[in-house]
Amino acid sequence: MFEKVLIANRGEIALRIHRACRDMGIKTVAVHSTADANAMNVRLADESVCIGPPPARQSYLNIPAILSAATITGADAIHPGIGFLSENADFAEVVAEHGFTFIGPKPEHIRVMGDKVHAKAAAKELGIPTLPGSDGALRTADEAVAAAKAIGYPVLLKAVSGGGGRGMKLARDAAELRALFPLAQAETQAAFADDSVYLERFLDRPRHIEIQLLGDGKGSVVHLSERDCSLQRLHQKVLEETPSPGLDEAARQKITGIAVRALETLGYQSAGTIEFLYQDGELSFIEMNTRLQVEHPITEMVSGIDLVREQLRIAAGAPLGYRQSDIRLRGHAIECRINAERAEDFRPSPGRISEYHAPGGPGVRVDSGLYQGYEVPPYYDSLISKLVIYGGDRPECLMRLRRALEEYVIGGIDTTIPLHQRLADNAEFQAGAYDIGWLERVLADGDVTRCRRGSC
Amino acid sequence: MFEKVLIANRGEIALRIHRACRDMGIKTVAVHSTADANAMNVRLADESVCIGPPPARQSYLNIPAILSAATITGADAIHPGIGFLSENADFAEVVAEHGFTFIGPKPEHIRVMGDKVHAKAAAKELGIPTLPGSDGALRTADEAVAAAKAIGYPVLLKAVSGGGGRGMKLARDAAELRALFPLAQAETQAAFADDSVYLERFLDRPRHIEIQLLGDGKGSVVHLSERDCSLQRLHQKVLEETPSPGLDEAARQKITGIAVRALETLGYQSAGTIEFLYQDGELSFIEMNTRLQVEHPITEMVSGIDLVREQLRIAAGAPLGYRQSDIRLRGHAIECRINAERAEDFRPSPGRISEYHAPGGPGVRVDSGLYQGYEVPPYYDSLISKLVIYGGDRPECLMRLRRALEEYVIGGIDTTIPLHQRLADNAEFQAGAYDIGWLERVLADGDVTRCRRGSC
Amino acid sequence: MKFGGSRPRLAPDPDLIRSLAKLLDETGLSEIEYEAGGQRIHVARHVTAPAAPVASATPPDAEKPAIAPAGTNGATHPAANGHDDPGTLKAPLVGIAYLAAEPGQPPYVRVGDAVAEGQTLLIIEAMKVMNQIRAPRAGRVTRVYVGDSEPVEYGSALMLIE
Amino acid sequence: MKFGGSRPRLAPDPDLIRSLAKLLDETGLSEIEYEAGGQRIHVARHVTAPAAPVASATPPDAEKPAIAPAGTNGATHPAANGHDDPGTLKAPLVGIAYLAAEPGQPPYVRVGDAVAEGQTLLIIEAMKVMNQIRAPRAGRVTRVYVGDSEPVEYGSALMLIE
Repeated sequence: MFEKVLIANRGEIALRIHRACRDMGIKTVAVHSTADANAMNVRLADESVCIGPPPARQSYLNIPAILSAATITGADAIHPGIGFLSENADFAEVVAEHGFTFIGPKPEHIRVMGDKVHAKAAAKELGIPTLPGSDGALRTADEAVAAAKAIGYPVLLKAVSGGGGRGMKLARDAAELRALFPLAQAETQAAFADDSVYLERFLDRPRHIEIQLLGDGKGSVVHLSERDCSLQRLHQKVLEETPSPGLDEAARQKITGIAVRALETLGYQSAGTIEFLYQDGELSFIEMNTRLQVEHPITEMVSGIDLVREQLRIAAGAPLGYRQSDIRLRGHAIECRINAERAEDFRPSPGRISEYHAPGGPGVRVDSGLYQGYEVPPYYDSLISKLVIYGGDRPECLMRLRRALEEYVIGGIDTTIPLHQRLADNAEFQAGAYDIGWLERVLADGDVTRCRRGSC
Repeated sequence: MFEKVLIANRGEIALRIHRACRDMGIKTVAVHSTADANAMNVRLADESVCIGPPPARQSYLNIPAILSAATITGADAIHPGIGFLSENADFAEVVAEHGFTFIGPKPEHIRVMGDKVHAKAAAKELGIPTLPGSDGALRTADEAVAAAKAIGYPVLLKAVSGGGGRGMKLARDAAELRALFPLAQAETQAAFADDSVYLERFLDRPRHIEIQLLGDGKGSVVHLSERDCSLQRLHQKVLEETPSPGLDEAARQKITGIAVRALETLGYQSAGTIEFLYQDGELSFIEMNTRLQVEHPITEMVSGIDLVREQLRIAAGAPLGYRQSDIRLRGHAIECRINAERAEDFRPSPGRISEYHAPGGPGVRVDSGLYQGYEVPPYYDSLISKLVIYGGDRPECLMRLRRALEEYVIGGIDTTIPLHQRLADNAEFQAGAYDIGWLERVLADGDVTRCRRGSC
Repeated sequence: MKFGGSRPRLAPDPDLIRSLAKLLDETGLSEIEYEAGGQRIHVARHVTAPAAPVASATPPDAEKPAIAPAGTNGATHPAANGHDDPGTLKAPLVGIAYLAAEPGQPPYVRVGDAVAEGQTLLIIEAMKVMNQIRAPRAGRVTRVYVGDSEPVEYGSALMLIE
Repeated sequence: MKFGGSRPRLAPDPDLIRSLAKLLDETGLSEIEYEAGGQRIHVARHVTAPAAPVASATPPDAEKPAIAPAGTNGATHPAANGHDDPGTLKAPLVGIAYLAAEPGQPPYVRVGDAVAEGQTLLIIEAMKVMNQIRAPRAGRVTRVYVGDSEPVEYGSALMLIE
C-alpha cells in the first residue's frame, strides 16, 4: 500500500480523500492555491504545498506544479479527485511517466470515454443500449420518415456538425417530420455550413439513472447498483438517492448485468460510473465517468463499501477480493448538495462562515470542510457541503432528512439548505414522482420555494 | 404515535432523544435549568420551558416542575433520558397518574432492579448467573472454608451489614481464609456492631460485558448482543466497543439466551441492559439498568436499530414487529466518551467553546450539543460529546477512530480527546487485551499518557 | 508549507481587519468593534477628543442565541423576560398564572395599586395546587407582565413593584 | 419559553456598520453599541483632527488558522512566510531552490551584494527544468530566506532586495 498520497484537488472531495487515506494509515499531501491555504483539508493534511494563485489554470490544473509538489514531498501516488485533472488522460500518463501512481483508470479508458462520439460508439460495441437514432446523416424527408418509423416517435432532428440546439426540431409524427425536415436542413446549413441532419428518439420525461462500478483491472468487476440523479437544475445535480424510487427491478437487473459485462470486456480498473437516461422501462447510455462521482457517498451508505478506499487498494495493485454475490445493499440513502448560493435565485454567495452547526446523530453523515471563521472563496464551484442521510427505508430516510436539515446551520453566507427543506416537504418528491425536468418546472412554478413552517 | 414528547433531561442525551422524535415527526418539548437556556437541545426543540435554577434538585429532579411543564405544553409523553429521574419508579408512576405516558419500563421492573439486593435475588430466580457466594452469614472459619470449597478460591470475605470495603479480606486458599476469618469478624464488628460476614468469589481481572435487550411488554423480547465496557476509570466507563474482543462465542450464545428468557418471564417493556462481570468463560450478574445506556449508539451502529425509536414505539403500544432471527449484526463499533476534563488528571474543565470542528465522513457519528460559543456549565456531569465510530471489522474501526480523533477540535476547554488518542495507539488496547482494572493500571504507569506523534 | 507538526495559535484575520479599516475610511468612523461566538475584533483610528458616553440600546430579542437552527427559533433565557429591575417579581415555579381568585372576579391587584408586604398578588397553579404569590415588600404595582391563565416558566417576570 | 419558530438575522455586515455610521451623523452621537446574545457591534466617531493612517499591525502568524485539528498543525499561508515588504522576491513556482549554478560553486549572490536588474539570483528546479530567477530591479540583497537545495512552494519568500 502507498506510504504517502498527494491529493490534487480541493474542497470537500479533497477532505473525503484525506479521510480515506488516514483511515488506511496513509500520509497525505494537500496541494492548494493561495485562496485555499486555510481550507480544512489543507490543515488536516500531513503536509501541504501551495502550488499557485487562485485561478485553477495556474494551480489545480497546473500539472508541472502538482508534479513538482509530489517530487519535493516524496509522495508515491496522486489522487486527482473529481473535476480538474480527474478525467485528463494526458495527466494520468505524465503522472506515471514521472514515477508516481495515478489513482484512477488506465489512460486509454479515460481517453475513449472522454470523447462523446467515441464513447457512444464504444458503448454500442460493448453492448450498452444507446438512444435509438439514424446512424449518420439523412439526405431526404423520405429517408427521415423511414428512419423515424424504426426509431419510433417522437423524434428529434439534430445537426450532425451541430450543437447548442441549432437546427433542432421535435417531430411527433410523420407529417410533422416531413414539414420540419427542410427547415432543419436550412437552419443547419445556415448555422454550420453543412445541411446534414440526423434523427434521435426524443425522451420527454426521462430519469437520470447511473450505475456505480468497481473493476480491479484484472478482470474482476462488480456493480453497486444505481443512483437516481434526476433532480437537476441546468444539468447540475441537486439531490441524489439510492435506490431509485422509479427504476423497474427487471430493468435494474438487465442494465447492471450489461454494465458489468461491458467493464469486464474493457478490463476496467478503479471506480467508474455509467450514466443513463431511463424512460418507459428503457435505459439509454449518456456517458461514462472514469472517476469518483460527487454523489458516491449514498452508494457507500447502502453498500458499506468505501469507494475511495477501493480506488486506493486497486491502484496499489490489490484485487477486488469479493464477488458480486458478496455485496449486500441495505436501506436507503439520499445526498443533498449544499451550495453557497441563494436558494431563491442560485446567486453565488461566497464569504465568511459566521456560525456553523452540523447535524449529527444516527444515520447522518456530513462531508464538508466548513468551520466557523472559514472564508468560502469566490474562485471555485459553490459546493460547500454534502449532507448524506441513511434510513432503513425511503420514508425513514426522508423523515431523517427533514430533521437533519432543521438542525443544519451555516451562517454568514446564503446556502441552498432552504431549497432542500422545501424539496423534502414536496409531495411529488416524497412520492418519488420526478424526472430530469421536474425540478426546473417546479422552480418555475415557484412551488418548491413556497413558505413552510414559518422557515422563511 | 405520540404528538409531542417532553424530554426530561439535558445535554447530548436530550439532543439524541430530540433527534429520534424528529426522525419520527414527533414534536419535542425541552425542559431546562437556567444554566442550560442556550443548550443545543433546547434551541432545536419545538418548545422549551425553564423549570428551575442550575441545581438538579430544583430543576432536572424537580418532579412537580416537570409535570407542570408537560401540562402547560400539552405533551402526551415524557422521556426521562439517562440518569436524573430515569430509574425513579415513583416518577414513572406519578407521570402515568397525571395522564402522560412514561417512555420506559413498568414501574415495578424499575423498582425491583433499582435495589441491589432484590435485583440479585430476582436475577437468581430468573436463572441469571450471579457471583457464587455463601448465601447468608458464616459463623465459623470451618463454615467459611466449607463454603469457599464450593465457591472456589480466591474468595472475598465481606460484611453482611457492610459496604465501603470495611472488613473486606481476600483469601487465596483455605489457610489464608482461616487466618483472615477472625480478623474480618473483628473489623466488621467494630465497623457495624455486627460481626456477620459472608463469602463471594473474587474475580481478579474481569471484563465488564453487558447485554442490550428490547421487550415490548407483550411477551416479545430480543437481544442486540453485547457491549464491552471494561475500559473504566473510578467505575466510570471511558470507551465502549461491540462486539467484545474478549467474549467467548459459546459464552455469548449462552448468556444472550438466558437474558432473553429472563425478560420474557418478566414481561419486560422498553430497552434494558443487563450488566455482567466476565472472567474465565463465566458471566456473573452485576445489575440491570432499566433505561437507555450512554453507550447505546455502538449497538445501533452494528444492528441498524434505533434504540430510542424503539423505546418510543414500544411506549406507544406497538409490538416489536421483528424476531431475533430478523436481527443482523454487522461490523464493529467503538464509542469514546469525550469529557470536559484535563486528560492528564481528569480535572473538570467547564467553560466557553472557543473553536469547534467535529469529524465527519464515512463511519463517523457524533452525538454532541457542542457548538462554537457554547458555555459548558459547571453544574452537571462532564460528558460533552460521544464520538461513535463504525468499521467493517475491528482493525478498520480502530484506524478510523484514530483518524476521527485527529480531526476533532474542541477549543477553549480541556477535553479527554488526548486520552482517547493515546488509547487508540496503545498496543494492549489494540489487541483487545484489557479488563476493568487495565486502564487504571496503565494510567498509574503513566503509559497511556506518554507522548505520541508530537501531539503533546 | 508544513512538514510534521506543532499547534498554531488563535490569530485575528488580517483580511477582516483590512476590510474594517476600509470601512473606517469610508464611513469616517474612528472605532468599530464586533463580537461573535467567542471571537471579538476591535479596530480604531485614534485622534484626540474625549469619548462621549455610550448610548447602548438592547433590542427586545437581545438574548436570542447567535445560532438558531433552521425551522426553529432560539430559546429565550428566562432572565430575558428580562426586566432585571430589583422590583421585578419573578415566577418561583412553573405553572399557570391566575390574576384573580375566581374566573370573572376582579384581579388581586391592578397597575397603580399600592400593595403591602405579604399581600397576595396572583396565583400560580402547578399540579392542581394553587400557589399564592405574595408581595416580597410593600410598594406600588407599576407593571403586570403576565396575562390571566397564561403559562409561566421558572424565572419569568410577573410584575414590577416599585 | 418559545412556541413555534422564525429564523434570526445574521451579522456581521458592512451595511449594518454603514447604517450605524449614518445614525451617528443623524443623532450627533459619537458611539453606538449593540449587543444580541453572542453578537455585539460597536461603532464610534471621535470628531476633531484629521484621521491618522490605520495602525493595524498583523502578528507574525496572523494567517495561521484559528482552529488546529488535534494531532496536526495548521497550514501556513504562503503570504505568511510573510515579509510582505515590496522588496521581497517570491517564488513564482514550486520546486527546489539552488543558490549556486553547481554544487560546491559560490552562490549567485550573498547578503550585502548589490544586484543589477535582470541578474540571476537563484535557480528553481521544477520537473528537471532549471528556472533562473532574476532580480526584478537593481538593489542590494539584504536577506536570503531560502537555503540551498531547499523545496519552495509558490509565493514563498526567497530574498529581500532593497
